[in-house]
Amino acid sequence: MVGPIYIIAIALGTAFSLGFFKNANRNISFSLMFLAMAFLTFISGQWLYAFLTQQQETIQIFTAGFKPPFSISLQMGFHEAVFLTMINSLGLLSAIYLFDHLREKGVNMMMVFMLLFMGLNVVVMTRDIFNLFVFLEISSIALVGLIILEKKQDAISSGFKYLIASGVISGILLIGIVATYYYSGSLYINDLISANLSLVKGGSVAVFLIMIAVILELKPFPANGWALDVYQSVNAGIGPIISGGIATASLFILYKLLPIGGDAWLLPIGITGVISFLGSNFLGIKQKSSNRILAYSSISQVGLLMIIMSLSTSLGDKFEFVFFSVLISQYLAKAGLFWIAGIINKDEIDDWNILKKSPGLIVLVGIFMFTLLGLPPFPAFYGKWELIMNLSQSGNFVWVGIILLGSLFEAIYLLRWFGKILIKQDNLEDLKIKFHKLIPVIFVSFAILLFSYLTAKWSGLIGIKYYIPFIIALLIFAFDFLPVFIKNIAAISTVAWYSYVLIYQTYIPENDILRIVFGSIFLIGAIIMLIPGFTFKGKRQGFYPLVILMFSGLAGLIEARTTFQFFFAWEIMTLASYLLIIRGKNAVKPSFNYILFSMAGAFTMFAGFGLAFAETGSISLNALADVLVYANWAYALIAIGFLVKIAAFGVHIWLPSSYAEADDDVTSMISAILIKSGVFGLIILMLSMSLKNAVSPNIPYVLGWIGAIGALIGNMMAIYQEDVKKLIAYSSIGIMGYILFALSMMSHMGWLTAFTYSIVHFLYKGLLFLAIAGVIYRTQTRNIYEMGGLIKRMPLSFISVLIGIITLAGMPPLAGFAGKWMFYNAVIMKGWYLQGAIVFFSGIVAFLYCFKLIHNIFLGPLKDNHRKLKEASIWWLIPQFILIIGIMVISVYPKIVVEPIGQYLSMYFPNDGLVWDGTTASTRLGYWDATKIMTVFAGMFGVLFIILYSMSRKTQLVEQFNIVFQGERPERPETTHYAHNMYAPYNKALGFLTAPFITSAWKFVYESIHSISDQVRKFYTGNGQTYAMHIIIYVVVFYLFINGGF
Amino acid sequence: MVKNSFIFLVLIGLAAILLNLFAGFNGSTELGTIAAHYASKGIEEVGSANLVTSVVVSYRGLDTLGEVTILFLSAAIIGFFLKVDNTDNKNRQLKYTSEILNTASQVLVPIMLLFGAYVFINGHLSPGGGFQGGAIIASGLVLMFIAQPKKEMGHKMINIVESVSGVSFVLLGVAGILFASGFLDNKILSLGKFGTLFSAGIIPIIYILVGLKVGSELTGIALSLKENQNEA
Amino acid sequence: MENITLQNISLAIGILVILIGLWGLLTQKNLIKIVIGFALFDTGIHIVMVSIGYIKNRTAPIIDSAVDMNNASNLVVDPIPQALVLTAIVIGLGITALMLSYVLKMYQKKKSLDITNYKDLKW
Amino acid sequence: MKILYVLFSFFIILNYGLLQTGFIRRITARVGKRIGVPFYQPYIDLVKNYAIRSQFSHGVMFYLGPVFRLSGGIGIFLFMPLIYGNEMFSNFSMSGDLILILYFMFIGMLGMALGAGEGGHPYSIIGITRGLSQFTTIEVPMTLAVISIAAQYQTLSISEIVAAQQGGFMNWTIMTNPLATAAAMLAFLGMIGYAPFNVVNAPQENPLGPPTEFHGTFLGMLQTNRVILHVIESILFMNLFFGGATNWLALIVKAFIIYFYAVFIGTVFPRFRIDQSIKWFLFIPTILGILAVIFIS
Repeated sequence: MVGPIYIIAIALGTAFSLGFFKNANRNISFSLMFLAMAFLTFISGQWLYAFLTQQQETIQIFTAGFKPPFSISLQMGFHEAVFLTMINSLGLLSAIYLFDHLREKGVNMMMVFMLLFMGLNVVVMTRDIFNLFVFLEISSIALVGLIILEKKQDAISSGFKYLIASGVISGILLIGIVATYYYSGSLYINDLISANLSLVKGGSVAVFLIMIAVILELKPFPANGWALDVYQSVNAGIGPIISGGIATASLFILYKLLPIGGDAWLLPIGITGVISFLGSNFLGIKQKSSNRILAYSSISQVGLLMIIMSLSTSLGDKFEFVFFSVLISQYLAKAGLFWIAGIINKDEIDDWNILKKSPGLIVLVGIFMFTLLGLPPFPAFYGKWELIMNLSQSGNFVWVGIILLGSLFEAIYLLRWFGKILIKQDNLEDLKIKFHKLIPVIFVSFAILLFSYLTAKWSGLIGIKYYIPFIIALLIFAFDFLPVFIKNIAAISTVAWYSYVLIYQTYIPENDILRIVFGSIFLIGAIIMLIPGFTFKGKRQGFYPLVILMFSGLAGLIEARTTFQFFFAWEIMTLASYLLIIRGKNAVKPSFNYILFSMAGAFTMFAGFGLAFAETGSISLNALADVLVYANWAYALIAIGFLVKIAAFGVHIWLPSSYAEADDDVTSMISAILIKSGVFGLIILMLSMSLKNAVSPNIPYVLGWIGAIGALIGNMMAIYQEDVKKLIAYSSIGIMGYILFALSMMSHMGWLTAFTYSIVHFLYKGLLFLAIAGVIYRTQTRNIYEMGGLIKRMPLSFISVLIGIITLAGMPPLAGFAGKWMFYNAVIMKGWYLQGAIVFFSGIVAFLYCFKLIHNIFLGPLKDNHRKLKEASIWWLIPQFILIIGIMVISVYPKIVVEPIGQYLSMYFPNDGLVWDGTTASTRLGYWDATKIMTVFAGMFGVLFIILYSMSRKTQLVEQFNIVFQGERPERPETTHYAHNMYAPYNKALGFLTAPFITSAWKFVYESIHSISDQVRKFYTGNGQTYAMHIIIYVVVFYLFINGGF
Repeated sequence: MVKNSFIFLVLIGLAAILLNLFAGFNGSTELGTIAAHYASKGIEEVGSANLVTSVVVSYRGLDTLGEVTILFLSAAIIGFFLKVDNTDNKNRQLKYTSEILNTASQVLVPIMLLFGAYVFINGHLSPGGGFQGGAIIASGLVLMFIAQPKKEMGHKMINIVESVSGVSFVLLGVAGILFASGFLDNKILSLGKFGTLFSAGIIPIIYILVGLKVGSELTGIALSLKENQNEA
Repeated sequence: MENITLQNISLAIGILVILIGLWGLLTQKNLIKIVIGFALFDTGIHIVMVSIGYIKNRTAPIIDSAVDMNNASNLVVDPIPQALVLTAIVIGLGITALMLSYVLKMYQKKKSLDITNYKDLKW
Repeated sequence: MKILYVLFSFFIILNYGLLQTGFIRRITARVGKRIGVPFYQPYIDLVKNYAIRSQFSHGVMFYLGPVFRLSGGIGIFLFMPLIYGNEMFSNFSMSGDLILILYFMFIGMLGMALGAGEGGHPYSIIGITRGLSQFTTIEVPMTLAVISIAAQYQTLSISEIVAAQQGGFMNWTIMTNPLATAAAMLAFLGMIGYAPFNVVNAPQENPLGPPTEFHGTFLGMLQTNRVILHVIESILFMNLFFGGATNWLALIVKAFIIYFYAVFIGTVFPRFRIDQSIKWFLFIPTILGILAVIFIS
């Protein structure tokens, strides 16, 4: 194998000899440099390979033919190999990326580029502290050179700031080194470690100076203004070198020198990391410039890595996994984002929607951002999981909180940015992409995918089958050029196969009712909701992979056996649904709310799982039952995550606009199916925790009230909506309120109600949304007052909506009544009379918007411009009628569904169940015979209809204009048509109930965070002196913090 | 002034830290083990009378390589940064320099160059060495620039010297791996008779290279600065 | 009066120069003066380094007629800090030169030497 | 067999309803210093309306509307036990309990609303929205009262509630749970729909409201429904709060008194606007209902 020493020889030799080519052809000199970089990469790569495959020993390389400590020695071990490979391959890719710049700027810059990486290599390898100083200087000076690659004014001034700052820092480091030499008599790092200077009086200070200098090299918040300015001003090709190369090397220096400081330094470093992570993410919120955002983000990531490093002892053998998964993913993703920023070459993130021109790049940006955010399936996810679990196990709940909060801030700015990319805008100038700039980006993205797979395997947390959906999604993505029709068939058949395997083969034999019910809602529902996809023309790029991912996430929830698998599936599902929603026309802002709330909820859930793990030490879902001490906290935290998903009162504000703006069939998917995931989660949680007495009964009580109020507010809001989709969305909030209420009763009847509601709501909500979607598809408007009289044009849709609202309103004889009836029984048995009354009132309120829905769309006068409308497309109608059949079956013969659920529940709630006698269901309070009622009703109805029809048969149909168009202006219906601002008197009486106080409260929180961040960041004055000042203050304060005085 | 007094306070704090740093300092009386090793074994191991030289060039040769590289870097960056194209070269106006300076420089410059060469050739025997010698040479050239501002001088020559010396330095190092026990190993040549010019292995050669390199690099820097000089 | 040795004095001077340099670096508005401040700061560090290596009444680490090569380890001062300071000086030189060229360029662009005029990027 | 009994009792209820309506119209006329119609006027109207052939319709829902409406009314009748302890006259009450009755009321509302909506007349909807708005708030005290008595008797079956009230005047709900009764009786005013809560169909203000879209047989059906509904609602309240009835006589007397109380109030009070009546129902009756619930729990 080629000795590592040749890295130095080759790099230096090339750099020096480049001088010969000053006036020769620059392609030659470039290719020379490129070859050298490639060779460096090769050397480090082969060492890494050796360490990974054959048990290569760590080796020492001596220079000048003397053994250390008398001469300088280098070391090549596993960690060195990893870091060198990262750094050198980054160098190679950067060389490709910067090809045109370097060529244009000439040989000098190539030398500088070369030497930068040479310096970093030696910094990683050397075991002599002064030598380390020298080569650190080399790379930072080289960076000074690269900063002015393009001689822009701001680049020059920020380069000067950088010179001052790094000068001061290296001065401090130098003093430290000399003093260390004085106290230990050696410069060989191993000697310094064994000398443990911390005991000597001055020696401890010397160590302090070295450590603080290294920490300052890592640009800790707040002593990092200079670094930020550099990041912002440099050419985008240099950014990765700073964040991926220099920062990585500096991390390794810290790792290498940490033993000198000893364990006493772990805590300070951890705290520095926490401050950096939280601080820079917080200040990132307000940023507008893409490079600066990336700067804040990479500094925060370094902070995170410092935290991990400080936990090295407590993480034990997990340390390497956590550290490298986070480090490598941030290194890859940052590089990719910086490079894309360079390709776009627009500093303001508002201008990034130019990417609309090339969807491929958008996908890449997505991959990179979600990698940064540590979302599954990307590597950092596993690392963060282990980190949080470990932190909570060692009882550092504060740190957990801070880390999650910081991650939330990061999510805010990264996802807002992502949203800005997708904002629609006409007359974008088109974007010309140089191919050589594209190569590294693509390479990096593939590296991420590969590495995610490797980490997944390495973590051993999830089985390989969790990756099947991703493979399918990738396949469909690969065949994205096919027309919708084929892809739709593919998607449907995939889901069908999966549901066959999951439900029919797995759970029906196990007779696991809970999973059968929700599995069928998720997957069979998916099949039904995919059918309308056939109406769409064209390709519908990127739709189907996301759909597959979303439903696989849902299936994953069903299958999950450990909290990790559950959380994994949960995040997948959330992410995919977010991306599906954001595809809508004006969906950017709503989907941002959605993902923000979901992330916050996911993080609290995360913390809750951490708590559970801290107590039980197991990540199995069943282990939740054993949580006793932290029970209340864990329960509440986890529950919040689910409450967000079901849009419980207080965290409901994301739902209406997201539903309204999503594509029509997406809306029916998420409203009928996705929202049930929260219900499923709550059921799992309550089954495992609430049944034990560890959880105080107050929490379900509070949940009950939340549910009741949610039901009332949701329905109240619904009746005032003019946007038909919003109307149904608000009604969803109401129904979810019922379900939450029913669940929190923690009684047999209550849960039976919840299950029944979940099924029935799935049926009629899907039905309504599909029918409405069909109508919108034809009328091209969502304003309810611009429709009317459509019963003449689309009778079939009318029938669906009629059945839908009868079920929704819970009128006998249809299935909705079953829910209502059980509800009464449950409430009276439980004794929650007042909450119950509220829920019933809201149930009656529902009647108002039901009527508004059906009347304003289908009855009343037909609008002029709708005279020629056709019935909705068959692809919209088929699923509707499937659902109608479902409703009818349950209405006539509810027993088949309700009885097994009852048996299942009586395992947990043996008392006060439902007793079946033939078709009559009875509790100790009342009884109800759906079948008889249906027959009686049908008979009577038929008789009366026949009478009426026979009596007035030969009638002629009255056209609309046979009666007057009283007081209506067809062209401006909202002015006079009663359908606009329907229920005005109701609003006059009860409007105060629907004041948007929750929304404004959240708005206030959000905006205050922003303004605070805006104020805080003002201390980055942009003056180089101030930054140097910050550094010295940082040193002094840190000294005070460590020694508690001078 | 509030700001300055605050800065003053902070510096006081820093001073306190530094005082703590040397609290345990009471002029050392004995050499540390490593230093002692250098002092006693230095002769037969490296064979250079000037121990500092043996440390700089041999024991810690990698550092030296590094610092040469740093100078090289700065020269390259400055050369790139301050490159002047002929357009703004036209309207340069430079002050007239005095007769005395001109005459003196004509006398002095050759001597300085010669002295510089002497200093780095004898680096292993007497005080001095590559850096010192190179600095002297460079200052000689700087004197020439000052004396005759109008005189144009191309970078080509400088670059060639730089590169040649640098590359051969590296090659010598590699030769160390091939013919002796490690990178930059001194013993590829025999140590020779102690105290003579041709002794101490490759140290004199390296020092000559370093001298040339440092000289040319410093000159290059000075030259680039000079070309930007404009007293209009 | 005993402990006021040569090293201590030079060390104190070194620290003083460091502080003076920093003061200049932090308070002066003129770019050139800032660079000078930095140079002072560097020099101070070098003084400290040298004074650490010094040992009372010993001679330079050069084996010649004055130094018996067999007893060298008891006659000469520590060569290592001198070697280090050599490197350090060169590095400082490089950085200073870079700073000056930056100042030159900044002046050419904005015709101003006041650092407060160079807050192009902030926050 | 069951069917026959049901039809028989339906016949009784229908005739009684018609007579009652006639008498009430006469009484109200007298209060208004008018002569008023003869008590058999409703029969005449009914026959006439069923006899008239309507020559036009507005579409399917125009047919279904009245059918819904009437089947809602008759539905309540069908699931309502009439005579306590008498298998013959307890209809189909074995197939559904109080909840069913409460929710059956919606069907009638919906039918009316749909039918009128199909009429396509912009104004017909005004009356409907008014009706719905008011109806929701009527339900609040009603629901509270029902919960209260259900909790009191621990059952939802009407027959059992009646059974629990047997054995004398003191066992009636009005005595054992006066608050619930008060709340419910105030809600009853709204259900029957005389003043002050009759702005809903408001015969005077918007003469183009729902009823006028229907005529002939349609109108006949609606009238039939109205007649039955009033009686049945009185009977429901009788069962819930006034000890039910053990024979037809008691039933008729009690029902008439309960109904007359609504009429009485209706004739002496002016009319509320919708938002006023909403506020009213959500104020005093609701408070009474909440108190009733609290006292029970």
